[in-house]
Amino acid sequence: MPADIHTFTLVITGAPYSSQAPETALGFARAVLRAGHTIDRVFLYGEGVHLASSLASPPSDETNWTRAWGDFLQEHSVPAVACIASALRRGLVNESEQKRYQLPASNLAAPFEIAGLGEWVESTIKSSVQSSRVIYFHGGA
Amino acid sequence: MPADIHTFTLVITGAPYSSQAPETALGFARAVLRAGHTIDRVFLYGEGVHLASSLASPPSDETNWTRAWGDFLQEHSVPAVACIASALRRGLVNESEQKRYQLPASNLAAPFEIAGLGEWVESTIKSSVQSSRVIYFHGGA
Amino acid sequence: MHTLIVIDQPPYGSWGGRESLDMAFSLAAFDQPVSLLFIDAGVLWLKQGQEPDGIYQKSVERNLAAASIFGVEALLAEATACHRFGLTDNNLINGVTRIENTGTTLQQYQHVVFSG
Amino acid sequence: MHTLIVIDQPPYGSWGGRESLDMAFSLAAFDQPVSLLFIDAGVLWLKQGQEPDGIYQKSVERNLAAASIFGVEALLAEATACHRFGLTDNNLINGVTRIENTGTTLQQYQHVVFSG
Amino acid sequence: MHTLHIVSKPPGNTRFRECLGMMGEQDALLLTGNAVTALADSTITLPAMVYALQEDVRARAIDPRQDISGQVTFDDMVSLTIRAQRVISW
Amino acid sequence: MHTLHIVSKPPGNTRFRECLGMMGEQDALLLTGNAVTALADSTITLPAMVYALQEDVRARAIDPRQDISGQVTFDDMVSLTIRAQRVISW
Repeated sequence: MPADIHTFTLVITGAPYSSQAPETALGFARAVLRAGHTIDRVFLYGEGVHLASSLASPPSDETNWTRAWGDFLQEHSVPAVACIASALRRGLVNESEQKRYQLPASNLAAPFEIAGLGEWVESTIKSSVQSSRVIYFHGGA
Repeated sequence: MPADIHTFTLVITGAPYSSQAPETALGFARAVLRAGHTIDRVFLYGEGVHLASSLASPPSDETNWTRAWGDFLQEHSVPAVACIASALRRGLVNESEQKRYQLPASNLAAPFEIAGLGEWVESTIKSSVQSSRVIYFHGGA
Repeated sequence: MHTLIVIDQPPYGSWGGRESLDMAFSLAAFDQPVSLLFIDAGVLWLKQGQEPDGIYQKSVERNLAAASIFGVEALLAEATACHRFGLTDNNLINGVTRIENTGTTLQQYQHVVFSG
Repeated sequence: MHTLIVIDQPPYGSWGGRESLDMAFSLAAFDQPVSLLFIDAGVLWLKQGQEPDGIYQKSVERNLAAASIFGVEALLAEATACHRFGLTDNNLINGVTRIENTGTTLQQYQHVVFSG
Repeated sequence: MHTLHIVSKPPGNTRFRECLGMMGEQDALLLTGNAVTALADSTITLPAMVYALQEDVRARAIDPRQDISGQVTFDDMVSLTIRAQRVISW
Repeated sequence: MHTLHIVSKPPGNTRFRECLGMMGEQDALLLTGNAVTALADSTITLPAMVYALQEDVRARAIDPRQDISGQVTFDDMVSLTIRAQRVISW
């Protein structure tokens, strides 16, 4: 990898329809790839996990941020992970958590996945290299 | 109804696991009934709609606020309504909205229902009577 | 009974202001008297020339400019906040009344509401 | 690379502080150097005698008192904020280092993180 | 008491400062949640009539100031909302 | 530039004030979301190196001050995060 190619991890902690964090992060993510850099992972934490909800149905004249992010992630094969502890508290579960906790449904949108903070720790460790960056997108309230 | 009996509407705008609003509101609601007053309706607005999620699964040593509120509402036959516009944006839907928007699941916990702001307007109109109160419980961030 | 709905956050960064407008328009739709009060950075909702296409949101400027048509009785703005954010007769949307003493204004409404 | 996690909100009113602790403990579990910095009203996390049973939450005081056992290198607290909220040697939990200049402290860490 | 002002946000929040700035002389303040930290904040001047939810004060190990009106239970809070001519939540 | 500080909260938020108070002299500030309203806020003194996301400035019809470093695109933002020795989001 040439020295001027950088690897980014994006951490989103603000929810859509409550904060601009998912929008700002997506604009940034597109610019990262446009410049030829790579995104190794998007990590949703705290309120940010709501971005991965398959049930969000904003009015037709508002952006569906789950879909906009999902399309971007799939098109560019970027993995995105919601923190399991944040997700379970806030009612965001995949099929395996649905079974484990005997819940009536699951609502995790593809291609988002659920995993532990270890994924974030891994990105943090990697970012000690000069060509690596972890950038946080917080809510704006 | 004797003059000293009051009717309360509670509006919750803060989400569980992000704010204390559902906890403060429940403590207040219990005290309202203890004093012999009545609660005509609980209205969830904005972030507050997350309280009605059937999928919230906090760690076993944390309170499940959806369940605590659900038990209270059922025991005392108090109706609780999540604002439809807030709920749809934030991925909180019942079976009829699931069908209408062709969503993969529904996640509204019983006995919560989904309805429009008209329910809140109705409570507001009623509160012009001296024996009626609308009390708001906001997040604390 | 007149309701005063208060907005104290800038537009677009959170949804609280939009949900305040929804409350105001709902009251108006049921013929209930309602006014909006903008304080602190909330006065920026009232500035002309907002162009939120680039952040993929709808402008609220048109909704506010049409507030009186929808039945909202008054758009009130804290005068000191307007001064602080450079809002003048030249760049405020139409129909805004600037008020000097928000505390006195607050006293005049039986029902004062923040959306969150 | 040493991570500094900053907490600036009081305990119990929101979950941000707990989620900051989770981050710190996760880094420590993977043997990554991490410290916690409490500023502004966040210093109240460090006060002895917290009893959150009545609001149906778990005390964070014990977690913080055990932070060094979990591998968190330091609990740092802004001295002026401690003074402002009446935190002294007598009511701070054990193992807290008060710092005078948070700006200088911030300069020393490559990775500075808020949980939200 | 004319108006009961209920505040749940900490004293550094703009909402808290707006509330203090707009309160009338006959009004009372009720601190809930993170707002109870105002009792321990030496930079905040509170009005004459101040109440704070007891469980929130205990949770945060706040030493109440001697000069405030007192800690209240949820039962007291219900009474306050009834005694007040109007209630504003900030 | 040593550190790039990214702020998304409005200037009345304690986080914004904490950031201003802890910035070093070699640091730059990038305003995003509601933080861009600081450009229009006559009570805020901004540091020498200030950038603001163009789309957020336009959304809110903010007239940028003459003395600031300028409006930036997301492409510029990526460059700034790479040029900086470290990035802190507030």
